[in-house]
Amino acid sequence: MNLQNKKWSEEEFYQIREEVLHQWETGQDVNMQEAVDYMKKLPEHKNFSHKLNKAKQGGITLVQPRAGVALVEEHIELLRYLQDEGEADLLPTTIDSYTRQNRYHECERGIEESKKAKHSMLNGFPVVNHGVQNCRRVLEALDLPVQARHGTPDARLLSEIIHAAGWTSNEGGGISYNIPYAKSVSLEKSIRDWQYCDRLVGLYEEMGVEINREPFGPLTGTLVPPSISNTIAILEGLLAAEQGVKNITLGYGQSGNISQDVAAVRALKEQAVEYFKMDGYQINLSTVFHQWMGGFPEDESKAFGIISWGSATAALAGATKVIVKTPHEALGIPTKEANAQGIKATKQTLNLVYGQRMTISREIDLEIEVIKAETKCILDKVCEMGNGDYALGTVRAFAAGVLDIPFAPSKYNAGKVLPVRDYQGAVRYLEYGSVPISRELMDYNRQKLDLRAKEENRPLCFQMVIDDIYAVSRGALVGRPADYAMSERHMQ
Amino acid sequence: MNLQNKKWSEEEFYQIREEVLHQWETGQDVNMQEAVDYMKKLPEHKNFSHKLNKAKQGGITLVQPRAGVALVEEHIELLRYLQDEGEADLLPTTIDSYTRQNRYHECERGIEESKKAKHSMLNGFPVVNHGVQNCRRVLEALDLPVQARHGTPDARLLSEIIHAAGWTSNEGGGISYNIPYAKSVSLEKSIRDWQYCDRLVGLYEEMGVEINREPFGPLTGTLVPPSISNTIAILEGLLAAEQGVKNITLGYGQSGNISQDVAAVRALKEQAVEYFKMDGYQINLSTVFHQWMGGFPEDESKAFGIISWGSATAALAGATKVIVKTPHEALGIPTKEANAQGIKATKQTLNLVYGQRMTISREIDLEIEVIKAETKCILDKVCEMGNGDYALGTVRAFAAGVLDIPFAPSKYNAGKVLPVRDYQGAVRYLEYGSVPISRELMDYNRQKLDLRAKEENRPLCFQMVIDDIYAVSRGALVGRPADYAMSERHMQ
Amino acid sequence: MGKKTIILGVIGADCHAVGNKILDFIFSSAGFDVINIGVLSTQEDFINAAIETDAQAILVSSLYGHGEIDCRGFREKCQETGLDNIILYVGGNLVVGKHEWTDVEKKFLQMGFNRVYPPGCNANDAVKDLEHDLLIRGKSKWRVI
Amino acid sequence: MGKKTIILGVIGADCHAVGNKILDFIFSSAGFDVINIGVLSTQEDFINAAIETDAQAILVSSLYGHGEIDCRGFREKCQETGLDNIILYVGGNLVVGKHEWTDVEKKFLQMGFNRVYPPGCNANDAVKDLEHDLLIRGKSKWRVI
Ligand code: B12
Ligand code: B12
Repeated sequence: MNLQNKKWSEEEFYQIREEVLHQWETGQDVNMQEAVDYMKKLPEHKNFSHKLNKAKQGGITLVQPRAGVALVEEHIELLRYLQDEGEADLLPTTIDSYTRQNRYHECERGIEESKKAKHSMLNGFPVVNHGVQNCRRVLEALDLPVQARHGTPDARLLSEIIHAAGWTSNEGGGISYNIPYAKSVSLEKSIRDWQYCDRLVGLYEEMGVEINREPFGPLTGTLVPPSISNTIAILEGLLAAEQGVKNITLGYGQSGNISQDVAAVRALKEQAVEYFKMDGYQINLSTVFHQWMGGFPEDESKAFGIISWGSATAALAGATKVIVKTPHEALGIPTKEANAQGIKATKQTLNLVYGQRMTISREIDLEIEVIKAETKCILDKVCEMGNGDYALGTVRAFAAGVLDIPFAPSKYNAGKVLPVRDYQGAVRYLEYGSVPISRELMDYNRQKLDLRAKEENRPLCFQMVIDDIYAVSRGALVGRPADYAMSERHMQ
Repeated sequence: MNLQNKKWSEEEFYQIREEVLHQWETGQDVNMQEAVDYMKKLPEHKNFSHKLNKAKQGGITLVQPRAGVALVEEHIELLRYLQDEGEADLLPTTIDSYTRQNRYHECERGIEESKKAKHSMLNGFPVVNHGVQNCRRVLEALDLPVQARHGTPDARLLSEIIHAAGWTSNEGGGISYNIPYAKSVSLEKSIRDWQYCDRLVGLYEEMGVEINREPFGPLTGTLVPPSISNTIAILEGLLAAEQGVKNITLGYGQSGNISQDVAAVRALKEQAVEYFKMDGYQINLSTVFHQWMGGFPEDESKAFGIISWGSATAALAGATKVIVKTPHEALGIPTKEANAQGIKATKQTLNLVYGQRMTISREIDLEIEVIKAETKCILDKVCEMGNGDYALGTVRAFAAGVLDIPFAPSKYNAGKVLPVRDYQGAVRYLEYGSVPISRELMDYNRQKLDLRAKEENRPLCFQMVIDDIYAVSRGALVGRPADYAMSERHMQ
Repeated sequence: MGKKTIILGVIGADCHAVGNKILDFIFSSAGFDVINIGVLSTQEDFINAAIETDAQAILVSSLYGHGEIDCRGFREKCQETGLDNIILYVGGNLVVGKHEWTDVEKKFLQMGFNRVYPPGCNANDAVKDLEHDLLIRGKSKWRVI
Repeated sequence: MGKKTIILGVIGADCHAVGNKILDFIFSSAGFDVINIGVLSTQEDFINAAIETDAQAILVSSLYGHGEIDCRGFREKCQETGLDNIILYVGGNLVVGKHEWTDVEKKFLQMGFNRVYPPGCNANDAVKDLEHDLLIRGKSKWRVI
């Protein structure tokens, strides 16, 4: 295996770069020195890291939507609307699914069809096909920093283009943009390809331009136990840091149980700092909280309830930014109006909660401890399997099922872990597969789950998992059986 | 003063009753024995107390909207919609403002004009003009318990009619439906008139029919310090209990600071139980949490944010029910659709939070202590001023400004108290007027406020109060100055 | 221009007191002599106060939805009592429900109010408007729009 | 009726795996022989699997919005490869954005799918539909609607 968690030499990088920039014709327009000059002239308020830093200092939580359509003018109109009417703090460009699979010919077809149909036939902005100059047009039409958000296992050309265009943040990572997004891309390849993206950012940093990188925290968005997502976030943070990335935002997707969510964000932040320190990286760290990433109800008012609960949790957890859902989530890509509605409900909630923090109770303290301990169990094993190399360790750990992401489509994922909610809605492990959680922590998990089984008067079972998957879209957090009678547990 | 906190004799009651039932022609249709028979035949699920008890046992929070229009058929249609499409748990009938002032001739005019205009020209259902049979038609068209919600200083005839119609809950109280709702009704009169309403409920209880009573917790809905509203809730609870009321729901209006809100609901519940016990009353107590009662923003998405944050707080505080606002709040009485939207966002949030409780941290514990201690300061003084009689004490305390409700229109209210938010949005005392808070507690208050002054770099002042009054409608909890720079306080 | 006395109050069976207190504060701070008759005031209450204090303007609030019913005939009653020159403003949540603002405004302008304000208005703008209207009125006779 | 083999998969560049896993579980539990080709499958992947296993139905999912582009010509390609009798179902968030369901349904029916399901559908209903359609098909030759 020719993979290593080691900073690429410039030689190695530039050699591969030749090839990358030839993957599609627009690669020719990328010129790094020119890009650095361009970015140095950009106003501070269009720099992603700068804006995140200010928010961190002020203790506020920034709001970022998801959005992207096929054509440049329409995309600009969309983002302007989210900026002006929606009051977004940070802007995205969501990339379409063909680009994510490097199928640029299909993008071309999608662009043509969109022109004919007069509405977007693509689920995002085909950034590679549009190329550097068009991306700059997007950035220049706006007053906020722009980030690419996608799900691309091989995002090398994409990354080249967006950074050359002055977009100062890129979401993704070799694990988080492969296992939940692909079926048959090997981890060796995706990790290497993301080392390229990270090294690229590292080079920009060396040349004096700050670029933010954000591993995709929520993974499959569906009942992922916090210790699994935190482990992968930390791993991707370490891999990025090694390539010279300096500004990192680690992410987490809402579970819906407030104690667990607040604990998970704190655990993530604190533990990441520890690991960065241990390995000698100096990282400017921020956090991102994703509003509920699983299935939504079709009713828009109910969707607002979920959006707002996520916003409140983000603020109480003290996340640096929150990624927003919309009232159209269950049905389709939102209109710009629906997207702005999601942002506004979020902002109002954040502003109400601003300055309040979840007061740390013993319960939350315990939850933080548990998440950190579980995460450490997994990370230790990954490190051991890689003989101290996190890149190698990650590949081997996935092969062995030590790393395992629930419901992921990749064939490189064991798919043995089964998550389920406990009686208060916290996500726990029902089946561990080969994830190396200690006996003691398993007991804790089990004890929480047994309470649910008892309350619902049914054994722990796969049906519970299915019920939980549907629960939020049907109006509740926990998928209780239809005949569930309210117990007297909560009596006060 | 011929007022006393003492259970009325039946003689006294029936003597006054003669007069009451003659205030408007529909009074003639009230027959208590027939009403008892009618109510005993009603199914359990239409009894308010019954439904509240079940919720209490199950630890769930029930949802109740506000709603009322001028005409019977339209009112039935409205409530059915809120029941079926909105999924409300409890139904209201909001009474129009002329009825609240006993101006039944003007109601008649409003009814006529509504018929002509083909939409409601009244802001509620004129229950007295419609009379017992029409009110029964309303109840019979529905599957849920119905409560009258109003703001009527003299609600004697209104109460006779609704209970005779089988409506098993009545909101209000001699203080809470006078001081925030009237200008020149003396407290002696309104307390006496509400003793009548309570005695009426007491008589029904004696005859075997359970009727719920709910003092109006939020008062002016505008920055009321929790110790003021809790004091009045407990006083009205005690006055009701003395007249034989058995089922009481005490209320509280959201401040927006979650620690304060959770603490206030807990303090209210615990302290009320203490006082009931002290005075030997056996009360079936529940609690109601009002979503933000002050000014709303016009933007509907933002309104959803506020509604959901209130719902989450209600659930975390463990309130038995929550009163719902709508996305139309800032502009006008909601359409039935907007009303249902408010309920649905609320229900979704409650269901997400169901089973989770705010874990009690030291901070919340302290807040509970503070609210209870402040409340005790005031209650002690009221008791002392009445020589042990809470009714007398209340009248005298208001006269002396010992009881004082911020922003209330009544000339029997001193209006010297000024509330303001602290840096985390908790509502504190800026000016005490004559409210007898102890030195120690004043210091605590002051310390919290000083932090805000420091943070905003301006002295504590009336402008802050004005800013706070507008704040929520302008998108934030605390009314910070326009040039407020995010401090580094929250840095973590 | 004479002295700037204005009558402030909330009309009908309406008890909404918060906006009224704020308007009082803002107009007083702007130098007006504010006679605040408070909530639950009738047309007669407003008019009597205006006559007694020789006020130049009456500022009516209605928040609770019955504004249309409560305000009908106000201008006529002013004229009957000799206040035919007085400036009449009205503001708040003037009708029941959420309606197009322009329709609401038109309705109240037709009823003889000189200016109509929505609930989200900035009270300082109303101060400026009033100063402006009083100035004009000093020059030519005020004309009901 | 013969054996009840069905092909399950998610078409195009679509990686949404959760619904696919659930459909697999539900149809398997209902006694079907489920060949699940998973996410990111091409029309050819579906067709090859159907030929190989002599399947009676193909259940296509598309969640990510490109369903319309990805499904075009699917029925024709089935016919070209001799699968002219096969039952074709499709379901999910089939187009980009929120659209009237009846329009979306019509569009896919016209493309030759026998049944079309919205995202909020109950998968057990689809099981019943398939059992029903297979029964009918046993009797008369299946006709593309
Ligand atoms: C979880 C999720 C993700 C996860 C998926 C993880 C994984 N690998 O599975 C992640 C975060 C990775 C993701 C990524 C993306 N997603 Co996504 N995602 C969702 C979400 C929130 C839930 C999907 C889900 O799991 N639901 C639960 C399962 C049980 O339900 P289901 O998938 O709908 O399947 C059921 C039914 O549809 C039906 N069904 C489906 N197929 C069929 C077929 C037949 C024959 C029958 C009978 C029934 C049937 O039965 C299933 C079982 O009950 C939905 C929105 C929602 N529903 O709330 C968006 C959603 C599907 N995603 C969407 C999009 C656009 C994307 C992205 C392109 C990113 C983006 N632009 O935001 C990428 C796609 C990348 C790619 N290459 O595909 C859009 C699609 C928009 C559209 N059609 O207009 C949605 C609707 C969100 C939105 N409103 O924008 N997503
Ligand atoms: C607080 C409140 C209450 C409190 C009032 C306490 C008190 N005594 O003051 C309580 C809870 C008691 C209450 C009761 C009722 N309320 Co109320 N209340 C509100 C609420 C939430 C805020 C009002 C407020 O204080 N705003 C803050 C102040 C600063 O703003 P403001 O009042 O709008 O005043 C400003 C402007 O309007 C403007 N303005 C006002 N008048 C004028 C005049 C002029 C000349 C100018 C230039 C400007 C101007 O300037 C003011 C200062 O900035 C509003 C909804 C909202 N706005 O969000 C409903 C609202 C006003 N209430 C309403 C109703 C219907 C009632 C009730 C009838 C109960 C019910 N059916 O729900 C009762 C009324 C009883 C009665 N007899 O009047 C409705 C009116 C509906 C309509 N018009 O269609 C509203 C709009 C809520 C709703 N959407 O249903 N309410």
